[in-house]
Amino acid sequence: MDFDLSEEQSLLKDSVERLLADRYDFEARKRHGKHPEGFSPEMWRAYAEQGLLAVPFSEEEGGIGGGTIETMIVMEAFGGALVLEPYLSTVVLAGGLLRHAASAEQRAEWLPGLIGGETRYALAHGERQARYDLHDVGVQARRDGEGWVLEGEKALVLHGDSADRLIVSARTAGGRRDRDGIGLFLVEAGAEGVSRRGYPTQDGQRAAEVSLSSVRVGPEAVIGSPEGALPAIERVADEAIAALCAEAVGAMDRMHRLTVEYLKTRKQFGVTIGSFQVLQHRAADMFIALEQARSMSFLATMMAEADDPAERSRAVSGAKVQIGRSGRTVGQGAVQLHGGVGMTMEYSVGHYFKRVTMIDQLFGDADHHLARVARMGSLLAA
Amino acid sequence: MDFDLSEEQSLLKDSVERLLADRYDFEARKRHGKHPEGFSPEMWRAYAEQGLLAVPFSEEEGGIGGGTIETMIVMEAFGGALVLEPYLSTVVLAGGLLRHAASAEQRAEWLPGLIGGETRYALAHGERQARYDLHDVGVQARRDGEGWVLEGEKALVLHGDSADRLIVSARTAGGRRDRDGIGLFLVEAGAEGVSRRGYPTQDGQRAAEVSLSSVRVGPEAVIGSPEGALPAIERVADEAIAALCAEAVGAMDRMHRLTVEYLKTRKQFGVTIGSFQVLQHRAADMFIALEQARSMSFLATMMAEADDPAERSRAVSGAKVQIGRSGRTVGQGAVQLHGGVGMTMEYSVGHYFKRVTMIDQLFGDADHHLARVARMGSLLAA
Amino acid sequence: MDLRFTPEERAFRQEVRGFFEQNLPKDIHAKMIDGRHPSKDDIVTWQKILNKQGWAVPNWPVEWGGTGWDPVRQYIFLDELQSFPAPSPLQFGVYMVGPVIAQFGNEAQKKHFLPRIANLDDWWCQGFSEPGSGSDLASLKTRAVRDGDHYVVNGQKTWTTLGQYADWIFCLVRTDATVKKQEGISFLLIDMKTPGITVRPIQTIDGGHEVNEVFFDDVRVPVENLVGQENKGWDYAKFLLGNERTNIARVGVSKQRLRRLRELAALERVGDAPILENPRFAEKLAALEIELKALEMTQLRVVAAERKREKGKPDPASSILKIKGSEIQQATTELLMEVVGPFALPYAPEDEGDEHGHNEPPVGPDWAAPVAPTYFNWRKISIYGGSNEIQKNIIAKAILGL
Amino acid sequence: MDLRFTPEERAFRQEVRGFFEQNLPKDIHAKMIDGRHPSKDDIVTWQKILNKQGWAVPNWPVEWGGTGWDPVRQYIFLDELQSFPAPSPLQFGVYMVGPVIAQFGNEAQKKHFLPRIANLDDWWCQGFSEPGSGSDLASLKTRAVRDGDHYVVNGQKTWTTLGQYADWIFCLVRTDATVKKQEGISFLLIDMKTPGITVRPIQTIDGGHEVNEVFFDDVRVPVENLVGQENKGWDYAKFLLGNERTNIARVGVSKQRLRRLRELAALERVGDAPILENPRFAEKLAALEIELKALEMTQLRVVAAERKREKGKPDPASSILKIKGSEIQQATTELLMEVVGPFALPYAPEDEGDEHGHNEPPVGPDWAAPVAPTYFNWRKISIYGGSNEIQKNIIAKAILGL
Repeated sequence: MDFDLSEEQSLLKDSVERLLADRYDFEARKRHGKHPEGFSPEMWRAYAEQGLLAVPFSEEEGGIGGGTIETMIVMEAFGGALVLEPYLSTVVLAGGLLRHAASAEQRAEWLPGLIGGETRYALAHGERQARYDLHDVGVQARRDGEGWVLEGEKALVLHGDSADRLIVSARTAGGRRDRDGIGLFLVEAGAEGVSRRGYPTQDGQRAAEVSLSSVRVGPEAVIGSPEGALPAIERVADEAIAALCAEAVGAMDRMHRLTVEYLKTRKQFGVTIGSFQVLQHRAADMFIALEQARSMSFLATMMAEADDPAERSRAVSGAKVQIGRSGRTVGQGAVQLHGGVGMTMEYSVGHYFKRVTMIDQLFGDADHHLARVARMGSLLAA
Repeated sequence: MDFDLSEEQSLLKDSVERLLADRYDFEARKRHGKHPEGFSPEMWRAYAEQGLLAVPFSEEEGGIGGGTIETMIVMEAFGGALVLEPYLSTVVLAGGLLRHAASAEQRAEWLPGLIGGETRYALAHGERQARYDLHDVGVQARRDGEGWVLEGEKALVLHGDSADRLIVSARTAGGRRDRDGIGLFLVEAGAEGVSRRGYPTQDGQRAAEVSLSSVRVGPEAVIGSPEGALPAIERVADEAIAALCAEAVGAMDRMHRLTVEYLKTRKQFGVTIGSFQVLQHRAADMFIALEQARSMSFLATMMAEADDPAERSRAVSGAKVQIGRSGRTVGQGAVQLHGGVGMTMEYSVGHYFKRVTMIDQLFGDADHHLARVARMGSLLAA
Repeated sequence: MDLRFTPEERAFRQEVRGFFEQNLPKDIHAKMIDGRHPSKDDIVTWQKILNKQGWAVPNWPVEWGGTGWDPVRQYIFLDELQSFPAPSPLQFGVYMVGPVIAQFGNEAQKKHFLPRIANLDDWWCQGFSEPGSGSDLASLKTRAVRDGDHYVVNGQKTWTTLGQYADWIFCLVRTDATVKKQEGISFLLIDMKTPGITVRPIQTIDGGHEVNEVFFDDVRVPVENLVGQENKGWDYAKFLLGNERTNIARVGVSKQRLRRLRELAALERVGDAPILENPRFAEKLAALEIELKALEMTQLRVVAAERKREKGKPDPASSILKIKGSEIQQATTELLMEVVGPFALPYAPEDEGDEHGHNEPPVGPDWAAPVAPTYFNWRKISIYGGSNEIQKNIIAKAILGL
Repeated sequence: MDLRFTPEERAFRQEVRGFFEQNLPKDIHAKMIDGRHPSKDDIVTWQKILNKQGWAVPNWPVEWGGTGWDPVRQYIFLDELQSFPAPSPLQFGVYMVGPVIAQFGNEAQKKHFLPRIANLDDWWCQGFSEPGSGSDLASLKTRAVRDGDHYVVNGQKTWTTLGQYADWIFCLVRTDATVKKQEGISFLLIDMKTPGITVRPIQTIDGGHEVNEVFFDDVRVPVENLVGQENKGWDYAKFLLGNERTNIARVGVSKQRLRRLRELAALERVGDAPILENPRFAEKLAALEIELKALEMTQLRVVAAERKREKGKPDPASSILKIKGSEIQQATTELLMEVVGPFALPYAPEDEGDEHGHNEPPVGPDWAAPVAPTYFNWRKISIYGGSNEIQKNIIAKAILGL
C-alpha cells in the first residue's frame, strides 16, 4: 500500500506537466483547436519526442514499459490542460488493442510509426444501435479469398476523421448481439470504400461517422482471432475508462482550483464571495467529490490490470460511476459559483465542465455502469 | 381554484387548534401517553364532544357531513400536537369502511357509538407476508351456516390493543394474492378466539398483533360484499394516506418552526447560530420541502374523493412520495440543526421526527409509492 | 376551499389550447418541441398573431391591451403556452418594460411605446447587469450625467439577452453617486441606434449567442426617455423584478420537457427494450413528475394568493418557485442526457452553416443535437434572475426571519 | 505507487480475522451482527481478550503496550474489527485519554493509569461538551479553582457517553477566566466516586441510554490529577481530537452494515421476489458500495500519508472522512428502513423487561427491532465529534484557504 510515485513516475509527471504549462495554457488550446484536424500536429510531435506516445509499450516494442499508472499520470495532466490531441484514440485504444491482440509481427510493423508520432489511429467500434453495449456489432466482415470484405456503418469514432488508420470491429459470425464472432481489422483510412464524415464534438474535440462500403483487407489486417476479439475490446475499453477517469480527475482538479481562486477574488456586496459560508461549503462539497473521484481513479488504474475480467470490470465500472457523479457535482458547482462568466466560451471553466460531462457520456454513463455494478454483485471485498 | 377555507372549515380549524393548544402541549402529551391505552380517554371524549369524531359522516348518519378537506384540517392540527388518540383507526379507517361498504342498517347500528366516542375501532388488515400489498390476504373466512369462521394472524393493527371492535379482512375465496375473494367482518375485540398482543410503536403510539382462532361471526358481521371488499379497502387506504399526509404536514410545520426558533435563540461562537448562512439555507431547504409537501397534501386531499380509482391512487401515491421525501428533509434537518438536544427524548423535535418517519413506513413508503406511480404512467395531466 | 379548476377555467384552457393548435405555425411548433430556439422572426410572427387575438399582453392594464384575466387565467394561459409549446412573448417588452411604462411612464411614453411593444414592432432588451454587479445589482456603475436636454451615458452592461436584435434597451443608470447606492439610480429608455452604443456578442458554452455586452460611450439620451422620476429607478426595478417572478417556475416548460422525455425514452432503445421500460429510469421520471406536480400546486397557491396582494409586491414565496422550478428544469436536461447517451457527443450548432456539418444528416437520433447544448445552457437558470443562493437568502430573511 | 496491500499486509489481515473468529464469544458476535449494542460486560470481556493477545492498545507507544504497527496495519486491524464485527475498544480510554496520558502525563500517571486502561480495569468517560458549548467547545464554563492540594470543580458536562458505567472522567475545566478562552483551560482526571458528582441519564430518541449529564458540585480533585501544565489543556484536547479522527470514517462499520443489508434484502420478500432482486434497490445498494469503496481508498490515502505526518497533527483531509463516513453510515440505516418496511413500527427496547413485550416473539422479521432505533440513533453521527457543518468549515479554511 503505497501512494507515492516512483522516481521515474515523478519524472514523467514533471515532464508532461512542464510541457503543458509551457505550451498548453487556455489561449494556446484555443489556437490548437483551430487546426483543421481539431488539434495541434506540433504538439503531437512534441509528445512523440518526449516519449509520451511510447508510455504503455514494452521496451522490446520500442516503448518505455509503463503500466496503467503511467497512463494515469499522462491523462491526468492532459485533463488539467484540456488536451485535444488523439492520445486516447491512438495510444490507449488502438495501442491497447495492438498490445493485447496483435501478433508480434504486426506490432513490429505498426508500433514504430505509432510511437514515433507518424501514424495516428482511431478505433471504429461503436454503432448507432449499440449505444454502450460493446458486444453489439452489426458491421459485417465477409471472407473473400485470403482476405475480408467489410460492410457497414460505424458511429462516433473518436478522432476518426484525422486518423491515418482505423481499427475496425466487424462481425465474422453470429448474430448482432452475440458475444462470439467479432473480429478486428486494420484499415487504412484512405482505403477504397472507406468514407468518413468528421464533425466537432461538444467538448471541442472531433469524431467521425465511418462508412465501410465493400472495403477489402488482406489476411495481414486481422488483429487477433477473427471471431474472438470481444475480450480484448472489453479489456481495452476498461483501460480507456481508467484513462478517462484520470483525465476527468485532472479536469475536475483544475475546475476546482479555478473556482476557489474565483471565490477569493470576485467581490459582491463589498466582500469577496468566498467569505459567504454557503459558497465555502459548496466548494468543500466539490472538493470532497473531487477527492472521492481521485480515489476511484486510483482504483480503476490499479484494477485495469487485474487478471480476473469480472473483478476488473466491476472496479472500473464503479470508478466510472463515481467519476460521472463527481463530475456533475464539481462541474455544475464550478459553473454555478462562477455565475454568468462560467457560462461563457471565453472563459475556461465551462470547457472543463463540458469535457467532464462528455467523459461521462463516453463508454457508458454513470447510470449504465451503476446498473452493471448492480448486476455483478457486491463491489466490496469479502 | 380557491385555497381559502369556508367559514365552517375555519371554525373547525380554530376549534381543534384551540382544544389542542389548551390541552395538548408537549408536556400534556407525555401524560396522555402514560395511560394504559397509550392515549387519553378524556381527550377522546373531548373530541367526541367537539364533534371531531363526526367529521366525515353524513348528517343522516349523525355526522357533520365533512369531506376530505375537513379531515385534512383535523389531521394537520393533530400532527402539530403529535396527537396519540386513535382517530385514524376509528374515524378514518374503520369509519371510512363503514361509510363506503356497510349497509344502511349496519351504519345505523354502529355509527352512533363511534361518533359518540363510546366505541373505538381498529382495522385488522395487514399481515406479515403482505408488507404494503393491500390485496395480499391470507386470513381465512370459512362459511359456517349463516355465519363465518375466521382463522389466521393479522399484523401491525394500529391501536388494535385498545379497540372495542375490529374490522377484519379475510379471504373468502381465491389465492392469497388474488384481488377477488376478500371480505370484511366486524369482530368484537372480546369475542372468543380473538387474542391480541399490544405493543408500543416507535412514535409513541400503540399497535397489536391479532390472532384469530376459529372466531365465529354472524351474517350481520359482514360488511359489504364478502368477496369484493378490496376496492373499498383500497379507497380507504388512499383516504388514510391523504389523512396521514396532512398529519405529516402538521408535524413538519411544527418541527420547522421549532427549528427556526432554535436558530434564533441558540448561541455559539458568541452569535445566534441562525446568523450562519449555511444553517439559514438549510432552514430554507426545509421550508421548501415543507411547502412542497403541503401542496401535495392538498392534492391528495382533493383527489382522495376522485371518482376514477386510478386517478385517485396515482395522485395519492405521488403525495405519499413527496411526504416521505419532505419528511426526511425536514426531520433530519430539524435534528441536525438542533444538534444534540434534538436527539433527546425530553425535547419535542425528535418525537416529530419519529412520527414523520413512521408515517413514511405506513401504507407504503416513498419507494413503494414511487414504483406505483412509475407503473401507472404519467402523473401530469395531458 | 376547492382545489380544482372551475368548469369556466377548464373551458378557458381548452379555448387557449385550441387557438394555439389553429394558429401557431407548424414549423415553429416543431422547433419548440425539439427544444431548439425560435428565431427572431418566429417570435415576431407569433407575437403579432397573439396581438391580433388580443392576447399579446395579458398582464397589462386593460386600457393598454391587457385581457383583464385574473391571476388564475393568466397562469393557465402561460402554462398552456409553455407546455404546448409555443414561443414565449419577448419578456423584456411584455413582462418587464411594458408594465413599468404602464405604471410609471408618462402619457407620451405610454402612447408611443406600449402598442409597439404589444405588437413587437420594437424589440426590447434589458440593461441591468454589469460585469461588476451580478447578484449585487444595486452596485451598478454605468452613469448618466445630465447635459441640457440629454443624459450622457457611459458604462457597460452585460448578459443582455437577445440584445443583438434590439431596437431599444431599458437601463438602470447611476444619476447620483453621492447617496446610498439604491437611491441614485434612474430608469432610462435608450434607442439602440444612438451613436456610441456597441454590442459585442457573448458566446455561451452551448455554442449559442443569446447574450451580449453593451457598451455606452458618451451616448446622448433625451431626457424625455427617463421613466418616472430621476433617482427613483430602483423602485421601478423592484417592481419589474417582482413581475418577472410570477412565472419564474416555468411549470409549463417542464411539463413539456417531461412529456417529450417520455416520448423519446419510449423511442430510444437499449438492447431490445425502450429506455422507458427500465424501471429505474421510469422511477426517476416519475419522481420528477411528482416534484413538478407539487411545484404546480405551490405555484397555484401563490397565484391564488396573488389576487389579494398589492400589485408589484412580490410574494417571497416566489423564491421557492424559482429554486424548485430551476432544479426541475435542470433535472429534465439531465434525464434527457441519459436518454441520448453517447449521441450527446456531436456538436451541430443551430445557427451556423454547413462548415460544421449542419446540413448533413444528424448523427444518432434526429432529436439528439440540442440535448447537450440545452443541458449546458440551462445551467444558467439557477444563476440568472437572482441566483438560487440569493433566493435562499430571501427565504431565510423575508419568510423565516433569520 | 502500488495501491494494493502487500502480501504481508494481507497475511496480517488474515491473522487478525482468524483471531477474531477464534476468540470473540459467539453471543457477542451475534449481537453485533444484528446491530444491537454490546453490554458493558461484553465490552470488558472483549477488551481483556484483546489485552491478553497484546492487541488492546495498538496505537500506544510500545513501552505502554502498543503494537508498533504502522498506520496501514492499524487501519487493517480496525477495519477487520469493525467489519467482523467485534466490539470496538472503549474509545475514551484507548483512543482518547490513554494517548494523552502517554504523551503529556507524568510517570506516576502513566504507571497507574495506562495498564488499567489497556485492561479496561477503569472505565473512562469524557467530560468535554457542556450545554452551552457544542460546536464552540472552547467556550466551556466548568471551572476548577485551586484550593491547597486540590482543585475544586463546579459546573456541568453533557453528552457523556456511557458515563453511567464510568470509574473515571477526563475533563476540560476552566482554570483561568481572565485570558483568551483557549488559554485558560486545563485537563483534569477525576474519579467518578468523588463526592459532589451526580450523573443524570439522557434518554435519546431511539429509547436508548448512551449519554448522560454529569454535574460537579464542589468536587475536590487532587492536583496530581492534572495532566501536563495548568492552562495548557486546550493543546492536549486538540491532540486528543486529532487522534480521534483517524478512524472517524468507520469504513469497517459501513462494510458490515452493507454486507448485512445485502443478506437481509435477500431474505425479505416483496410479493414473490426478494427485495434484492428489485433492480432499483440493487442499484441503490451498489451506489452506496461505490461510495464506500471510494471512501476506503480515500481513507487509505490519508493513512498512507500519516506515515509522514507529525503525530497528533490531524490531516484536515480527515474532515472528508468524517463527512462521507457519516453520510454513508446514515444511508445504510435508510436503506435498511426500506428493507424492513412496515416492521419498523414496533418498539422493543433492548434493555427493558417484558412490560413492553420484550420477551414475546418479535413482530415481523426477527432482525427488525433495532432497525428504526439505529436509524434514529445514527443521526448523531453527523452531529458529534465536530458536526458535518464544522467539518466543512475546516475544509474551506484549512484546505481551500477560504
